[in-house]
Parts: sequence; C-alpha cells; structure tokens
Amino acid sequence: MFRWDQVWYYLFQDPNFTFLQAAWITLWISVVAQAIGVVLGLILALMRTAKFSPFRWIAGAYTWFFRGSPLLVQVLLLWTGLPKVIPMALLPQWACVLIAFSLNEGAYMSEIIRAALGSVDSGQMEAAKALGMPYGLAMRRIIIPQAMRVIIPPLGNEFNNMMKTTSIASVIGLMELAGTAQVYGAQIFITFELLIVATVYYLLLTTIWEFIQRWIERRFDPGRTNVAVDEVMQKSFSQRVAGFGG
Amino acid sequence: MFRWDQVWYYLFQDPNFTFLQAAWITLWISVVAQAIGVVLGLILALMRTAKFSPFRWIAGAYTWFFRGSPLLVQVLLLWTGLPKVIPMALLPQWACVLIAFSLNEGAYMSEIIRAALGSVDSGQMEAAKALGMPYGLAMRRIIIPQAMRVIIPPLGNEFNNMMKTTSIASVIGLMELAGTAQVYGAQIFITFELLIVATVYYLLLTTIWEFIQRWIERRFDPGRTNVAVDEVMQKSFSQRVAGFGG
Amino acid sequence: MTLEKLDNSPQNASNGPMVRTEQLVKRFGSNLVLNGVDFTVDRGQTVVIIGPSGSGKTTLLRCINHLEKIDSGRIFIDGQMVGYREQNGKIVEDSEKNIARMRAQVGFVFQRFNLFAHMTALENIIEAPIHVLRQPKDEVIERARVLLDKVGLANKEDAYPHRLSGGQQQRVAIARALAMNPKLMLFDEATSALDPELVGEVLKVMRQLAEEGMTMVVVTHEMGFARDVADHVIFMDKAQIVEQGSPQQIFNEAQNERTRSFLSRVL
Amino acid sequence: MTLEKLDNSPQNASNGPMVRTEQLVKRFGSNLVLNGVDFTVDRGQTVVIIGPSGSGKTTLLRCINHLEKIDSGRIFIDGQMVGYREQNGKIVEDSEKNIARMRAQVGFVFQRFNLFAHMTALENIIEAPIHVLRQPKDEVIERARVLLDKVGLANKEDAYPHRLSGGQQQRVAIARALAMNPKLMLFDEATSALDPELVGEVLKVMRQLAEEGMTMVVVTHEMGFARDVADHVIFMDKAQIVEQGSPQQIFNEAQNERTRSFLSRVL
Amino acid sequence: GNAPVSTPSTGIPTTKATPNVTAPGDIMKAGTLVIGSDTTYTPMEFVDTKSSNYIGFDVDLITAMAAHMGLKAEIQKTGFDTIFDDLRNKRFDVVISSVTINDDRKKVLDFVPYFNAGESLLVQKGNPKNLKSVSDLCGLNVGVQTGTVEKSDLDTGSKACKAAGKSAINETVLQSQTDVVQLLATNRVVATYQDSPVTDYYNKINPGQFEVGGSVVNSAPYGIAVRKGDTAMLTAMQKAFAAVKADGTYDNLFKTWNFSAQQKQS
Ligand SMILES: Nc1ncnc2c1ncn2[C@@H]1O[C@H](COP(=O)(O)OP(=O)(O)OP(=O)(O)O)[C@@H](O)[C@H]1O
Ligand SMILES: Nc1ncnc2c1ncn2[C@@H]1O[C@H](COP(=O)(O)OP(=O)(O)OP(=O)(O)O)[C@@H](O)[C@H]1O
Ligand SMILES: [Mg+2]
Ligand SMILES: [Mg+2]
Repeated sequence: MFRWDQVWYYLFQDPNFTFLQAAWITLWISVVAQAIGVVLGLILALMRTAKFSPFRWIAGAYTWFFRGSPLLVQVLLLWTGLPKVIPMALLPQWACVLIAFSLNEGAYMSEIIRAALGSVDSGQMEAAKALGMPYGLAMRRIIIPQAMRVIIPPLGNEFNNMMKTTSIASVIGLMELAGTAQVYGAQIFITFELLIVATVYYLLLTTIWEFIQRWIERRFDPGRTNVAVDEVMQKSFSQRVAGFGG
Repeated sequence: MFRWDQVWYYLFQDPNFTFLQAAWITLWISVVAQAIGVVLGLILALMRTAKFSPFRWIAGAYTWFFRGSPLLVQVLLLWTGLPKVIPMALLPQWACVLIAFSLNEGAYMSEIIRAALGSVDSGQMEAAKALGMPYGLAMRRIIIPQAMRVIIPPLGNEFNNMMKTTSIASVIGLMELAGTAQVYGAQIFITFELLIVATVYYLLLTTIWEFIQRWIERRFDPGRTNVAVDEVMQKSFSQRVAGFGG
Repeated sequence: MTLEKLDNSPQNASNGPMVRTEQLVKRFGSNLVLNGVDFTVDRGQTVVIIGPSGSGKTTLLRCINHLEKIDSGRIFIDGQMVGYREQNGKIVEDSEKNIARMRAQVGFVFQRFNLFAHMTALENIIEAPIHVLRQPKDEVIERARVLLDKVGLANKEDAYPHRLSGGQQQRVAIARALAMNPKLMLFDEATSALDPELVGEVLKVMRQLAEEGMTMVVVTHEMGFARDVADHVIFMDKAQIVEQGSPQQIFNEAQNERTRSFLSRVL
Repeated sequence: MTLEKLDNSPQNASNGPMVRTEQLVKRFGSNLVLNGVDFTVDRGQTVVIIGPSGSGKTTLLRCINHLEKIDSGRIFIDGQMVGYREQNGKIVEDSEKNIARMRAQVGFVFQRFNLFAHMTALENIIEAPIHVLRQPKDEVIERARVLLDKVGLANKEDAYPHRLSGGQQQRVAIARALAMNPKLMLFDEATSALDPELVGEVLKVMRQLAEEGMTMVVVTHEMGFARDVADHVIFMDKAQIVEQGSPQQIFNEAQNERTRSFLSRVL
Repeated sequence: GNAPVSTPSTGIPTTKATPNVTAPGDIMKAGTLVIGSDTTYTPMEFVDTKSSNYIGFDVDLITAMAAHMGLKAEIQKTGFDTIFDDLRNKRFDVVISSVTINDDRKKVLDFVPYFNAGESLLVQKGNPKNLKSVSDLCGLNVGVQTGTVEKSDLDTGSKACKAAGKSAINETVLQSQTDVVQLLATNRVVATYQDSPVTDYYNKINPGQFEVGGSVVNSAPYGIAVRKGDTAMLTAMQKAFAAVKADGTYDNLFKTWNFSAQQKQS
C-alpha cells in the first residue's frame, strides 16, 4: 500500500510548495557551508605546511577531531552542549547547522586542497620565485589558480555529499528536505512516501550540480597545468585502453 | 547539568560493554560494506570504460542514482520499499544496511578507481601489451597494483566516512554506536551524554584506521609508480616551499 | 588469459624476410601519418629509420606490432599477417589472443622505458616469461640474471625503476624484451630521453645485439650509431619513405634534397 | 607583497664583476655538492659551465639566485651580497622582500621551461613586470610583443604552453625572463629537454643575447655552442671547479686529466 | 557507584497465566508474538540500561497478554517513522508503541485501546510564565515530537492564536522525545508538550527541575495496532487484553509504573 497519491500531491499539487521550500533550505545551507569550508580548508592547508610548528599542530588536531567524529555530534555540541556551558549562547538552528557544517567541511577541504597544492609542479613555484615573486603573490597568482583544476572534482563530490548530509539538520528541527519528509509524513505514516519526494528533489539538485561542475571544470582548464598532471589527466583511461585491438 | 558520571560509567564501568558491542557492529558493517564496495567499484569502473555501450550506460545510471540520492532512502527502499513490492523479501536489518551501504559505496568507489586507473601512465599498459599480455592479465598484474597507490588515500577517506555514516542504520533499529546512544539515552534523557561516549569510540576507530591507512600506503609504495605521478606525489608541497628562504 | 605452449624458439623461422609491409596507410583523424609505406627487413639485419619529427617513424614501429590499428595495407612478420586475418574473403581484426601471441614474439623498447614501476629490475624481466609464456619460474630467473649481466646490471636486480638512472632503466627494458626470446626487436628512440653521457651504455648493448645477429628495427637520432651499425638506413619524411640504402649511400651520397637538408641539420 | 619602485634599469651598475662567489659550500645532507667554489663573471661576459652529471652545475646556478640556501661562503651580484646580510657582525638570512627584489634582477631559464601552465605566452611574459615591478600594463604588453617577436614567436602570443613545442616554450621562457630587464641571465641546460631539431632555435636566441652584451651564465651540454659563444668556460667535477679558461684553452689544450676524459666522451 | 538511575522494577506478571486465549494459527505454531516498538519512549517502552532488556508499561502489558496466548513476547526495536509500514510488511505481528488512536490511523489500522494518555505541558519550575494550556502558548517557543497528536494540537492551537489576532506558536519539532526535553533544559523553549506519562516520568526521575503546567487534557486512548482486516489477530488481542484486566495484572502495572487510575482504559 504505497501512497502514490501523496507522492503526486507533494510533487505537483502542493499549494504551499512545502518541498520546494525545503529544497531551498538544503541548497542555501549547502552553498554557504561549502563556501566557508573552502576558505577554511585553504587556511588549514597552508597552516599544515607552515614552518611555525604550533600552526601545524593546531591544524592537525582540528582535522583529526572534525574528520574523526560524526557531524551529528558536532551539530549537537553547538545546539545542546554549548548552552550547557554558556547558558546565553543559544544559537538558532540555522546557525548551529551552518557553523558545524562549515567547520567540518573545512577539515575535509583542507586535505583536498593540500593534495591539490602538492600536485602543482614544483617548477611553477620555482619559476615564480625566480621572477622575484614573494610567497604570497606566487600562491595567489600562480599556484592556487593551477591547483583549482585538481580541486574541483573532489570539491564537486564534497558538495554533492553536503546536499544530502544536510538531512542531519533535521535532528535539531531544521526543516530541510529529509526533515520535512519526516515531519509531514509522521502524522499519517507516509514518511517513506515523502522521502521518495525528497529523493526526487535531491536527484534534481545533484544532477544540476553535476552539470555546473562540468562547466566549472572546463572553465578552469584553459591552458592545462603542468606536464606531469597533464599526462595523468589528459589521456583518460578509456581513451587509452580503447586502442587495444581484439 | 551534564551527566559526566554517565559518560564515565559507559566508558569504563559498564559491565555489559554496551558501547564496545555497538562499536563492533559499526566496525564489521563498515569493513564488509567497504570491501564489497571496492569490488563493485572496480567492476563499475571497468564497465564505464568498456567498448560495449550498454555497459557504460548501466554503470553511468547506477552511479547517478546512488550518488544522487541519500543513503537513508536507499536503506529504507530495501527495508520498507522492497517488501511492498515483493511481500516475501523481508531482509533482516543487517542485510538491508549491508546491501545499501555496499551498493552506495560501489558508486563512490567507481569514481575513485576510474580516476586512479587513469592516473597510471599509459606507457605501462603499452609495455604490457608489447610483451604479449592480454588485457585482463595486464590489468591484474600491472595496472591495478599501480593504481592501488592512488586509490588508497581516498579509499581511506571513504572508510573513515563509512564508519560514521553507519549511524544511519539506527533508523531501522540496528544498534550501532549512534543508535545505541539514542536508545540507551532515552531511559533517563541523556542521549547527548551518550553521543559523547559514542564519539569517543568513533574517534578511537578513525584514529586507529588512520594508522592502518598510513601503513598500507607505505606498503603499496615499494617501487613508486610512474614518473608523472611521482613528480606529483613525491615532493610534498611543504618540502618544496620550505626551501623558500626568508 | 595467458598463452600456453608458445614456441618462441628460433627454429620455427621460415625463409622470407622477417618483416614486410605492403602499402601501409595510417591516419589519425584527417592527419595522414603513413602514406603507403612498403618496406622489408631481412633476417639478422639492423634497419635504422631516421627522419624529422612527425614524419611517422614511431607510428610505423607501433603498427608493426599492432599497438596502432592500420587503415589499409598489410604487415607480415615472419610470413604471418599481423593484427588481421582473412575470414570469408574479408579482412577482420584478429582475436586478442592471437595478437598477444604475435606480440610476445616481438620485443619493443620505448623511448620512455616504461618499466613496470611497482616491480624490481628482476621482477620486470621475469614477469612476461612466467605469466605469458608460462615458463618455470626458476629457469626464467636464471635466464634473467644472465641477461642482467649481459646489459651490465648484475648488481641491480633488486632495484626499483625509480632508483635507476635513465640509462640503467633502458638497459633493463632491453633485457626485459630479450627475456621473451623475440625474433625481432623494435627500438623507438631508445636513447633520446637519456642524458648525453648515458647514451653510450645503451648504444653499446644495442650494438652487441646487432653483432649477435638479432633482427632489429631502430628509430634513432644518433647518426653515429646509424652509420656504424645499420645494414640499411631508411629516411622518412611526411608520412613516406623518401630514400633508403646502405649507410654509405644515405649519409654520403644522398640523392634526395629533403634527405640532404635533414642531414645537414642534424649531423 | 610586491616590490615597488624597483630600479631594473642598467644605469645603476657599479664597476666590479657582475657575479662573484667566495668559497661557496653547499651540502645536501651529508652529500657535499659545492666544495669551496670561487668564480667571477665579468659584465657582458658569457660564462659556460660544463661537467659530468652530478658535478654541481645546477646547484651552483640555483645558489646564485638563492633558490638554494648555502652552507658557507658568500655570493655577490653587482656588489651586493645575495640571500644574506650582516647584522651585528653576524650573517643572517635576508628578508623575503630583499631576496625577491634581488631575484627580480636576475633571469633564470630552467631546463624544463616551467612556463605558467594556466597563462598564454603573452600572459606569462607580462605577469611579473605587472605584479612584481608594478609597471603599467600597456607598456608591459607592448614590450612583451617586441620580445616575442625577437624570439621568433610573434604569432603565438595567445597560445597556452601545452600547445607549444618544447623549443617554443623555452623561447617564451627566455622572453619572460628578459621582460624583467635583468642584469644577469642564468641558463640551466636550456636545451637538454628538447628534440635535437629544436635545439638550434633556442641556441640562436641565446647567441643573439650574448652578442647584445647580456651577462650570462650558461650550463650546457652543447659543446658546439660553448666553443662558439663562451667568453670563458668552466669545467666542474665532483663539487669543484677543476679547470677554467677560454674555449680554446679548455677544448683544445685542457691540462687536467678529468677534463680531457670528460671531453673525449662528449665531443 | 555510578550505575544508571534506577527505574521501577519491571512489572512482568507474577501470575503465571494459563493460556486461555487462542492466537492465529501461524503464530501459535511459531510460539512467539513479535512486537514492533520504538523503544525510545520512556516510561512506556525503553531499554533497561542495567539488563539491556526492553521494559516499560507497554512491554510489560504485551508480555502478559502474550502469556495468556501461551506465547513468548519478542520486542523488535524499530523507528517510529516506518513502524506501520513494517507492520503491514509483516515484519511483526502487532505494534505497541504508545500509538494514539485517531481517525486517520483508524482508516488504515485496527486498534485495541489499552491506555488513556492525556497531554500535558512541561515548564520551568515555578511556571514563571504561568502556562496552563495550549492557548497560553501564542507567540512562544514550544518543543514537541514529530508525528505526535501534540504536534497536531499545537498546529490547531497556533491557528487559533492567529485567528485571535495573536502571534502563532513557534514550534520546534524534533524526532526524539529525549531531544525535545533537552530544549527545555537549555531554555530554547518555554514549554514542551507531550503525553502525560512522559511528563510525569521525567519529573519523577529529575525531581525539582521542571513541573507540569496546568492539567492533563485531551485524554485520548493509546492502542495496540494490528493489520487492517486481520480479525483473528484483533479478536485475540481484545480477548488477551480482557484477560489481563480480569486477572489483576493491568491494575498491578498501574501501581508499578505509578500512573494515576484515571488513565485506565475502561
Ligand atoms: N595518438 C595520436 N593521435 C593523433 N595524432 C597522432 C598520434 N600519434 C601521433 N600522431 C601524429 O602523427 C604524426 C606522426 O607522429 P610520429 O610520432 O609517428 O612521428 P615521429 O616520426 O615518431 O616523430 P618524433 O621524431 O617526434 O618522435 C604526427 O603528426 C603526430 O602528431
Ligand atoms: N634537492 C636535492 N636534494 C638532495 N640532493 C640533491 C638535490 N639536488 C641535487 N642533489 C645532489 O647534488 C649533486 C649535484 O647535483 P646537480 O643537479 O647540481 O648536478 P648537475 O651538475 O647539475 O648534474 P646534471 O648534469 O645531471 O644536471 C648530485 O649528487 C645530486 O644528487
Ligand atoms: Mg617518435
Ligand atoms: Mg643539472
């Protein structure tokens, strides 16, 4: 007894656009948290290569904690834990979710950015130095733009995941897609049906994102990066094994 | 009013080893699902480079669905959805979780493996072919062993994530770490405290895994792979910018 | 899928030329890379191919062992058609198994060595004899050590490729090809990725092979080597063989304007 | 952090040598790579450094513009100490800003070109003049076009590096260095990653620079070039300068046994 | 030591009931009654952290009823979201999980009413805002659990507020009752609204922290749910329930779990 009528209603007939609104919440939280996560990740990645060892330790411990513990706990630490310590610190739901997601994403992005910076041929930094560029300028003008090409595919994965992970926000009552399905479904026991509705929206969001990602990838690939990365990236495996005759 | 006593009790005094048992469930589900996911991912990755286009489409659609929809929904599709279609198909909790996690992980691993296979220098396949190796033998003896080196770091990330994601299993009543915290916390309203206990176990598991991963990485790195990848990997960014004087 | 009972011994040689191509045509998209190439390599000969960059030298070598498919024409190695077979009067691509079997009898040495990066020098050499020819491991190891000695690397059997210099890697690559007991060796600019000082040691090994009577096709920019070692020199330009003959004929008495202008630039 | 008002014009030249090193010592771990090297490059001279692989040639060049720190000794460019300064009688490493300022006056051409992969040929050339020297964009572009023309690539300004041949990339790299109006150019095997046929076009540009009076230090394996263009040839081996003098002295009348044996191998 | 807070000893019937109710044949054969329950709802169904057994009023009741059918009771923990799908999919035979009977639910399931739960407000000690009923909650932050009748009642009350020209009730809707109570502990809400047994139980194990605001309202029955149209099972459950009432077990459970007699199902 699957309530197709309910699926149909919430997809196409709902005058309140309940799920459209929920998708909007999912989307903006994901976008903002991902953006902050990228910036944080860059800072952490640079800290981990710093000469000043306390920077390295702080960045290391940060990454250890945020990658090692569940995001749910991180959200609840802000939502339930923080007010237990500082009674006045009653962050609203969206703030708890946004902060926890951003901090968490920063830890994951730092690993990605670190690997990407490392993949830029060392000759590029040397050439920049030899032309008299100070470290900061060389990073900004030469290294980071080239690292972008390697960052974008895993960043795309992260963002894809992020949109689905926002479902954790429903634990503290934020009505994104999964939470909406649960709250609207629980009254008459059609949670499963409404999760299917939510899934349609998720698939829509992730599919659109896939196209955007492809487009960004092409944009950051004008004059491909160094030869080493080129050889790795350029010839896709399919191209190469396709040549195998018979 | 944070119940430290309860945290302490469940960490060190609990004669039933409740959380230790829960950690064990988290662990074995993660390990088995990850293992199946790797095998599936390899098959899908090879399908996506196949000459036979229906293989490519199937693999593409599979990846699209499993990466685009929330894992929670995938679990519920097996738990609640499947018996609605086939009344006899009452899979037990562990089976639903294991199947859904494995299928999902397969989709993510296929992307990782595809990229890794593509990163093995094309000259390696050429050399294998020139020595008279058929495709399968060349893959097995030459390409896959070298791709392992590139696969292991993101695979490590996946497994790290997997352990925390098993919390989704609690939705259908499987008592892994997060579910245990919820159920045991309900008696005297200390879910938050018990999530902290669960977090300690998660951190333990992820930290141990980090060490194992490092060890595996070193094992798969005896005669580093091709020059291109070498240049990318070998000189870490830190080493290289460390040389920057003043 | 491995190939059992492959007879790689020299006894099954017939009497015609070792390699013969007929009107070989190869395109990459609209780019005509081999425009009707006919040539012949006799048994025991060393044929050197020279020519400007992009003239199709590498592509020709790669077609010979079917690393590239051809668009028309035919290639025979030891009298056997390469990569294709006749079926009901039509020419169709050969089976993967047959192509692999043919390749196992032809050694190919690449410009960039392409040693298996995850295997030591010795493991690189024994891999194909054990897994393709199914020869007993002990015997293969023994023969591999002899070959390593021959190329002057007896003490490097446990080194991984990245620990070897370019010249050493290339010599291991040659030993790896020789371990299959090939009837024919193809060299594609085997020394051009090497530091000038390392070139000599590789050329020495190649020279020795030629003296021992191996049939070889060598693409190279080392004119000194071509002059000394080649039985026959082929000059290619713009997808065609422009001129061929003895080293004396090509280097000292070239007839064709393009040959002369090329040689004036590289000698 | 950029460097404003950098005077890169030739007027501020003093009268001593352009480069002078005193007892330069450089170690990598326990490996002694430069063992007390003293040498001098006079204004307008082209000094060519030759020597076997691993003798320290690259390291010497890299020390000159402080891409490597040195263990002891001193380096002066145009009378100024490089990379270090005296402070309360002790020698300390110079500030990042001062080091960058010094490097901006020295052009370095790498063996592997190292063009910025995400920028066109023109963008590669104008990047540092605009962002390091803070020169007006219009002027810089104009000058960059003149330089591209000079190295024979006027029609390639919009090409990305991966669309250029090795020889073309190297010429863009030279133009990029020249766009900074350097007082000194350092070349590290600028042609050794190139196909033989492409070497000539890069050497031609270097030869022209030498004729125009640029002060140059050139590490190369091209003995022909060394003989023709060098004012002074330095032979290095095992971390030391073994012999130096005019090309005539080195190539025809070498005194040292190691020099003679090296030259016999590469000539 | 630090053993978990003691809970009432389980009220599993002392009278070894002789089987006097016939269950449907397939279940008789299996010998066990499989019961679905979301065991995170103290004191009705939850885990005894000392023994790791499922306990609570509902658990004790259904165990006693099963005994009357000569069956062993086996609780299967499940999420509340999918609990009726799971029942219809025959993952269990019946559901006892503090399910409030309402018209929507009666359309798809059959119920045996067994308990009259009311709804009550939990508020800060001393009831500083003097909250006595839903109509006092206009414009205030209130916590409530997903899928409960209290959630519907707050929605209705919120509309009434707006109709009266006041601000709507600002609901925070969470999936677990434990989390809902935490909202009050961290002052995120001024009141939480839940079934009266839960309110009472919380006050009992955390004396002096909160108090009940106003009185219990809207008594509505909890029901044991069986699949729609499964008359054999429905009849068996009705008979078993009558049996536990008749032999005094039902009354004993009210004493064990300290509920007021008002909440008995007549
Ligand atoms: N895989 C390929 N796809 C498309 N074009 C190719 C491919 N391989 C070679 N070509 C083109 O075919 C032509 C001949 O190339 P080939 O490598 O055979 O020349 P070559 O004589 O070996 O030159 P070199 O001396 O530079 O190695 C060139 O124009 C080249 O760009
Ligand atoms: N970054 C480094 N770390 C450790 N050792 C180094 C490093 N760079 C160079 N060396 C070592 O220093 C020595 C001199 O190297 P250098 O590159 O200066 O030689 P070279 O004369 O330029 O040789 P080649 O002709 O091969 O370029 C070598 O033994 C080399 O292995
Ligand atoms: Mg070639
Ligand atoms: Mg060097």
